Amino acid sequence: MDIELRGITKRFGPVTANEDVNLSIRSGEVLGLLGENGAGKSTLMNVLCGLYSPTDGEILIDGVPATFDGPGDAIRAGIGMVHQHFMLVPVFTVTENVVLGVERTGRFDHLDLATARAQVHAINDQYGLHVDPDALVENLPVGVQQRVEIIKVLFRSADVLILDEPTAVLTPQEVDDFFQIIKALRDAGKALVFITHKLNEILEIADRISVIRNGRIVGEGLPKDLTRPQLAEMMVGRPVSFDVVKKPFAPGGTLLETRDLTVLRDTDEIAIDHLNLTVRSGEIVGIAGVQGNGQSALIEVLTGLRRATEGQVMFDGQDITRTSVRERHRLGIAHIPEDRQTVGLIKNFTVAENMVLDTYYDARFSRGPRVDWAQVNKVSAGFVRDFDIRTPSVFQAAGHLSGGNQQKLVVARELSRETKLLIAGQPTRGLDVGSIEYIHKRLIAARDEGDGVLIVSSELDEIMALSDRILVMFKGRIVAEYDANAGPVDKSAIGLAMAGAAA
Amino acid sequence: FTACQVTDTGGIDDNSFNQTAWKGVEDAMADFAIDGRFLESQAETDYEANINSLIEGDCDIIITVGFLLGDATQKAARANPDQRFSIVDFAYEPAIPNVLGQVYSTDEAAFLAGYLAAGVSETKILGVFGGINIPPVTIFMDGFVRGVDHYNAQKGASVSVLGWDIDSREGLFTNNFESLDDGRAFAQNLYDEGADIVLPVAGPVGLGSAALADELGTDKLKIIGVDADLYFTDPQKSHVYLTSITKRMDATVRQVIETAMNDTFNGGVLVGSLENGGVDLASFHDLDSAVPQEMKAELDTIREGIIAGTIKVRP
Amino acid sequence: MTDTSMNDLMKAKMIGRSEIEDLIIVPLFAIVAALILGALTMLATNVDLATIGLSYVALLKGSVGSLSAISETLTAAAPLILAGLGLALGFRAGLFNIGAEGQVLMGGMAAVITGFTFTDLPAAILMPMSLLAGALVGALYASIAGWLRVATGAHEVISTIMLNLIAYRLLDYMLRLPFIQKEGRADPISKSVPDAAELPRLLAFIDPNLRVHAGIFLVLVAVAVVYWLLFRSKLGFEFRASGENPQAARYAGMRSGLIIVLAMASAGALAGLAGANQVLGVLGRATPGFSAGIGFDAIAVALLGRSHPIGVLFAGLLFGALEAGGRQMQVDAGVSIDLIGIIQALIIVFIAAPLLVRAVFPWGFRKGSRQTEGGQ
Amino acid sequence: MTAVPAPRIEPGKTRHARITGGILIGLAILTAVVFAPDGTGIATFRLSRPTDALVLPNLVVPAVPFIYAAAAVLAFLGARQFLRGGTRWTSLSMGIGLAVAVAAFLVWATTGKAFSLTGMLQATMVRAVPIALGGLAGVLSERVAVVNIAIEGMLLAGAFTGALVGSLLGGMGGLAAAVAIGGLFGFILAALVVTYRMDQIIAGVVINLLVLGLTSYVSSQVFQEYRYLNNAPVFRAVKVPLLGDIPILGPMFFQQNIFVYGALIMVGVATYYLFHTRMGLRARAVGEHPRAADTLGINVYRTRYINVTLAGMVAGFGGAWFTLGSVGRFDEGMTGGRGYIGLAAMIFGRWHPVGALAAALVFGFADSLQQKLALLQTPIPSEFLAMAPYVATIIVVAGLVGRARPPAADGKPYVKE
Ligand SMILES: Nc1ncnc2c1ncn2[C@@H]1O[C@H](COP(=O)(O)OP(=O)(O)OP(=O)(O)O)[C@@H](O)[C@H]1O
Ligand SMILES: Nc1ncnc2c1ncn2[C@@H]1O[C@H](COP(=O)(O)OP(=O)(O)OP(=O)(O)O)[C@@H](O)[C@H]1O
Ligand SMILES: [Mg+2]
Ligand SMILES: [Mg+2]
Repeated sequence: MDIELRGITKRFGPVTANEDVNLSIRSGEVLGLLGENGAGKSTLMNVLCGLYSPTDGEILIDGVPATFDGPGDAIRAGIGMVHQHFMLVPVFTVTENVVLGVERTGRFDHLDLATARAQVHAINDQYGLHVDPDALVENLPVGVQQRVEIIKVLFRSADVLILDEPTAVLTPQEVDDFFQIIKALRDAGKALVFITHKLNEILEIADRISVIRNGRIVGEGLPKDLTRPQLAEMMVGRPVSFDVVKKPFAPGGTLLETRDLTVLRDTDEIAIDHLNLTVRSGEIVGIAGVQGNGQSALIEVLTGLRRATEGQVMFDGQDITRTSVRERHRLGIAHIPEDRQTVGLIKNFTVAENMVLDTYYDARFSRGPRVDWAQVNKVSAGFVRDFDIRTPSVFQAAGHLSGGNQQKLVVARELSRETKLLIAGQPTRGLDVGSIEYIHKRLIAARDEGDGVLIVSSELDEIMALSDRILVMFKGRIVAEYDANAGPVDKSAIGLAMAGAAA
Repeated sequence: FTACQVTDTGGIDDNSFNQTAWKGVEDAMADFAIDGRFLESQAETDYEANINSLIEGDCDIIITVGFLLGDATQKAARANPDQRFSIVDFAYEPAIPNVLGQVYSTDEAAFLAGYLAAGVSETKILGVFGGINIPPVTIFMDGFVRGVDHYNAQKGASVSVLGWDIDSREGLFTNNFESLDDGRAFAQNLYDEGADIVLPVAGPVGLGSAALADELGTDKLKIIGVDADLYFTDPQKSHVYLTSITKRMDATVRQVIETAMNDTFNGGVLVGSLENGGVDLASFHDLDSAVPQEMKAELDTIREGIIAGTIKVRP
Repeated sequence: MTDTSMNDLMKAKMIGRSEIEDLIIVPLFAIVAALILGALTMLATNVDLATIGLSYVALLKGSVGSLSAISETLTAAAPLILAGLGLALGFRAGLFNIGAEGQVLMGGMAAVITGFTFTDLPAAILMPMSLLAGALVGALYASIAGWLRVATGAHEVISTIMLNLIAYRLLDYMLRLPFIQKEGRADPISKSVPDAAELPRLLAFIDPNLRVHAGIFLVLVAVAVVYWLLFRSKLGFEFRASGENPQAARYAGMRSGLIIVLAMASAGALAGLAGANQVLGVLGRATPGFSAGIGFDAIAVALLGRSHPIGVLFAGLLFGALEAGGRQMQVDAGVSIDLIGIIQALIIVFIAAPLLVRAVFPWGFRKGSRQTEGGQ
Repeated sequence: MTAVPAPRIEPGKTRHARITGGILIGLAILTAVVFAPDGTGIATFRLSRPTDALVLPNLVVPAVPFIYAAAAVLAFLGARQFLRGGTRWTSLSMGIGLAVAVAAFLVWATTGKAFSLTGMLQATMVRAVPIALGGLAGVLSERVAVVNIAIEGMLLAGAFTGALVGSLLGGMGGLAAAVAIGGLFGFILAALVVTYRMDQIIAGVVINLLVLGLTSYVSSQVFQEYRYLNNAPVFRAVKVPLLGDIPILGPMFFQQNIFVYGALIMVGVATYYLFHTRMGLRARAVGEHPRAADTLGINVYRTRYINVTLAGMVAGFGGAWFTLGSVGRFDEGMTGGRGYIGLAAMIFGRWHPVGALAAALVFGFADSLQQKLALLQTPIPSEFLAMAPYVATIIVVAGLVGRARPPAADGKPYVKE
């Protein structure tokens, strides 16, 4: 089955997510769709799978124009999508998730799960997926959940599979397995669309590549004709240097130290297991690891958002294991949270209010029980200017700023305090290249001024580019450590460690 | 001339208490060609406000209905000495010059009802429950229990009454004058414990008990009505009422309005009793055949005894 | 950037057309629509046009048409505003507290007990002390739900509903305790508070039937304090932050648990004051139904006032006026006061669903939502 | 890397079992100390009425031995929980323990007296009906993630319409109208929250206010004058042949009116619907992860409309119980907060129809128990007994008996695109 997108345009109010996109998808072929964050990849595919209706343009299936009035139509037409954020019901079993929407029933609308279970087994066998049809999805690791998503699509006998950033949540080893599955699907005659912004992956798996920028297709070609720098330039719109400029490494004394730190998740499982690490001032420590290995819990316990069950956290020679979030802020720990837009700021609050969200109590901004709003507004206006945040006024609701400016607001707030240690979770997730450069510059500046910096990121490239020291976390422990200043670090070794090979 | 009335929370259409009192105003409206108005109290907090809005509204007499309005009426009467008030079920001690209290020796009629019920009951167990534990309610229960005692003493029987302990003054109370559902549940409870005649002293709540009796059949459960003759005010369920203990608030209210109209109004107390017809036992209507002739004769004798003072309904 | 651009950044936003629509036109339309629908309801129940007219005239007359009408309006509004302020405070802090009714009951009981226990104290001490007792006990009762939420995650909607039901039973129980029950009565009713504990009636010198009492000063003070607390104080900033986005508040180092308990306690204190206001200013003692649904009506008042102290003030006055006017309506036109309940509910429907008002009265608004939303 | 010692962590489940154990032991002590009566009293429970087909002898319980035995059982259960911390049996032990404690309490209260146990259980079922139906309505709408505070209003609307239409067209007509009006308010709730995106709790509160206002208004404005409009026939109890003659259970389950049978059937049907049908699977998916359902071609809005309307119909049926199933006459605000208790029953019952029914029976039991105790004149104030189920609800919601998990998207509006 071949699909042709012609002149697709999609607007959300004033935002144009896709403009005049032409694309063809053919059976027995993997089409790689490359583009940076916010380029419009997901939107385009959501149009294709019927979730959005295009503002303009048409979709041809085997040369026949098709209109989708909802995802059901697209599914019936043989188009299935594995979404960037999984669309699985956690409390359902694999089989229930798979049949949802295309259930077979007996009398009185009775669900026939037995037949479905047999079909899941068959799909398992055909593509080597190994998924237990009766497992509850919430108990499955992400890698398996992804396979459930694929089974879902295959169960609907889709001929076209759209995979939106499927590798973002996988370890390098899981990626290899995953590519095997893709190849098996391709060889079975399916048409595949593989979305990513990772250059190596696309070069490895795609049969054909299209690059999308600002909602438009800006380049197409075959992998053998394209190089990494070329692709990067197409994607970003200008030559990209993959280098980072830092001052020579001159670490100071130990700033942060954990001793046998153990932390439980809300479910009583162990998230961090007797973990020991140190961060010195003037160094950037990067923590690599696949999501779900305790990185978020580590950040939470270091910033005081979660209690340690056992062990100690020392900061600047002081035991802060039981110290509150507020007190840690006062001691000089700054935190740029992973999920900045939802936990870093309050969308209905003004820019000024957000600017003092964790400093309003400080003598600069308050008089006794009262907040000195005049002072807050004045200082905020200064920060807005210094950090180049684009807003008409400090009274603008933060939610009305663009995504990038919201991020800058959080960074401005955290960096404008007196800090000794900067903890940043996924510091560049969801950012465009300009903002990424900006944030990287700021992080390095902090290190060069003598602050300790702890970065947790699932982007291995980012960790490798910034860190002085790289720690790999697996199942709540540090399983490997690399000194980046001692010479080049072997990326595949890190990958293996992330998958637990060193443990 | 305008007569105004403030009801208690049961509502003007309760088929018993408030409705009987309002009937007095309606009768006066018909007989003397006057205006009548009423204001329903939704909650106890409305009493004072309601009385005040009637004071605003040029009423020649304001009749408040119910013991619970006693304090609010007193307050209003003190503040407005020129306004005439009358209150049902409350007597002030000492009397207030511009308030005429209407009280009833309900226990006299309830005594008869107790004697009757004790004689008619087959299970020899009777049930009674009240709305709120206040004198105008418990006076029914007192009279009823003493009537049963009288029967037991006379006949050497041992009929028992569930739901009211005359000495500890504790018993079954719904704590409201509104919930019909409570009326059904309380009657069911008493029926489960063997009672075959139930006396609900809670205004409209009793209609719920009547619904149960209707469903079970009068051979299993009979109801004794209060305030009005429920045979007439609750015509759909009329057959379940063995009798009613009537409290002729309609008559006293009409009478009070009349005194106010011809300027013979005086503060004080107006007492309704068996003697003056202010309270009485209604006829047996449909259940007449359930009451032996002998019992009817005995009731007549007791009635005369009470009026003559030879039978004491109060110790 | 220059200094002038700094000043631009700090220039407060002008009130735009869309704010005016939200703050004035929507509520106005809501009231008009509710009155029209109320009239239709009357028509549907066989009330003739003349009586409908008469009843709306009576509504106006009974709410603002005379000194005594205004007095009644203020008397009815005071507890609604007090409890409404408490609820608004809770809503701002992200707590949907249905428990004002129970807090009113507990606060009122505390005020009564304090009042009749310390009869020897002079008014200058006894009255504030009784009010304080009401506020304190209301706060304590409310903080149970707050604490449960913090310690166990129990949702406050359910726990406050349960606490209301518990409060009713507790009240019935307490009113029969020999030490509380009025002498010589067997029904649940408390002793009366002495004059020294009562909130004095303000206009009794003109006419003893004018019930408006010193509680309205309490209301004004409460409005000002809540305004200051919410929008000027550090604590209020924390309330609002954790109400808007509890996660972000926690990340910013605010102690969410403490904030929830404090917010619940403040809400309970205000509801407790509403109870104290009733027993000390209006009733003089406690009876089983003395709360008369204030706690539930106050939910509506807080929603109508959009959880803003000034909004709550006006919403409470509106509800008070409707209540006072409704009584007049029943006296003059014979239309049941229950109509007021319908009108109140309809007003809130229209206010809480602006999309609906726009659908019903499209001509009241600028065309197209794009302009209003993408304005700045 | 050096070997690390196994973590000394007390997992939540053990902690939970300890707490349960502690409570049980506390109950044991309470039972032994407070309830153990001083004499050699006998508690008599009447099991059947003289009119029953199968007349059972009275259940006569010697109080002192029984209460000490109960205390012993409680102590055993508690000690076992405390020491073993058996995770699987924690809830069961708690349930058995509470039942034993209640039995001991009953024996204590009845010592030297007698009451009809069968009557109490029959009343339990009757009192549970509106709560169970309210809870079921809650389950149906919260399973599609619409919080339904409006159950109270729907019950009231059902009660009112049942009385009005029942008076004109007879019981069946009234019942049908009550179901329809409940469905209408369900539909209105769905429209307000789904289409007009009103806050779900506000929408519920508003519907409650509106229904209260409308029904009170009409009843005082119209019913007062036209009495015949508020005088509906009551559905009588129908005894199921044979089953109705089973001692104790017969009167409880098989000598009841159509509302009891209806509630039992609806709970069964709803369980089948939610967990064994295609529609139910889709409904639950919409409640857990609406976006996922949407991407699979399930119409989230329509599913919500349908289920919330169904919930309204169930509540409307439950509302008719107040008039057509009980007293035949509507009375202002006669549902008296039973809708809110239904909501609690839903949570108590963990968003499961059978759970909601079980929880409703607990509330119904407490209700009928309280009435019996008022007759028995126990030293414990009846108000405290009346409070007991509410306190129990708080304890349950607070997670002592294990944290219930609502549908993941509960209360959240779903915005397409
Ligand atoms: N529902 C929406 N409403 C408004 N704007 C939207 C919506 N969805 C996407 N956009 C905007 O459309 C643009 C393209 O978004 P899209 O999600 O397609 O990007 P993407 O290429 O998939 O990025 P990523 O790599 O981060 O997933 C972005 O600017 C985004 O902000
Ligand atoms: N809901 C909204 N209401 C009003 N204005 C908005 C709203 N959302 C976005 N805007 C405005 O629209 C403009 C475009 O937003 P958009 O998110 O597309 O920015 P952007 O170009 O992607 O910026 P960045 O690179 O910083 O992310 C911004 O100036 C923002 O202020
Ligand atoms: Mg995307
Ligand atoms: Mg009424």
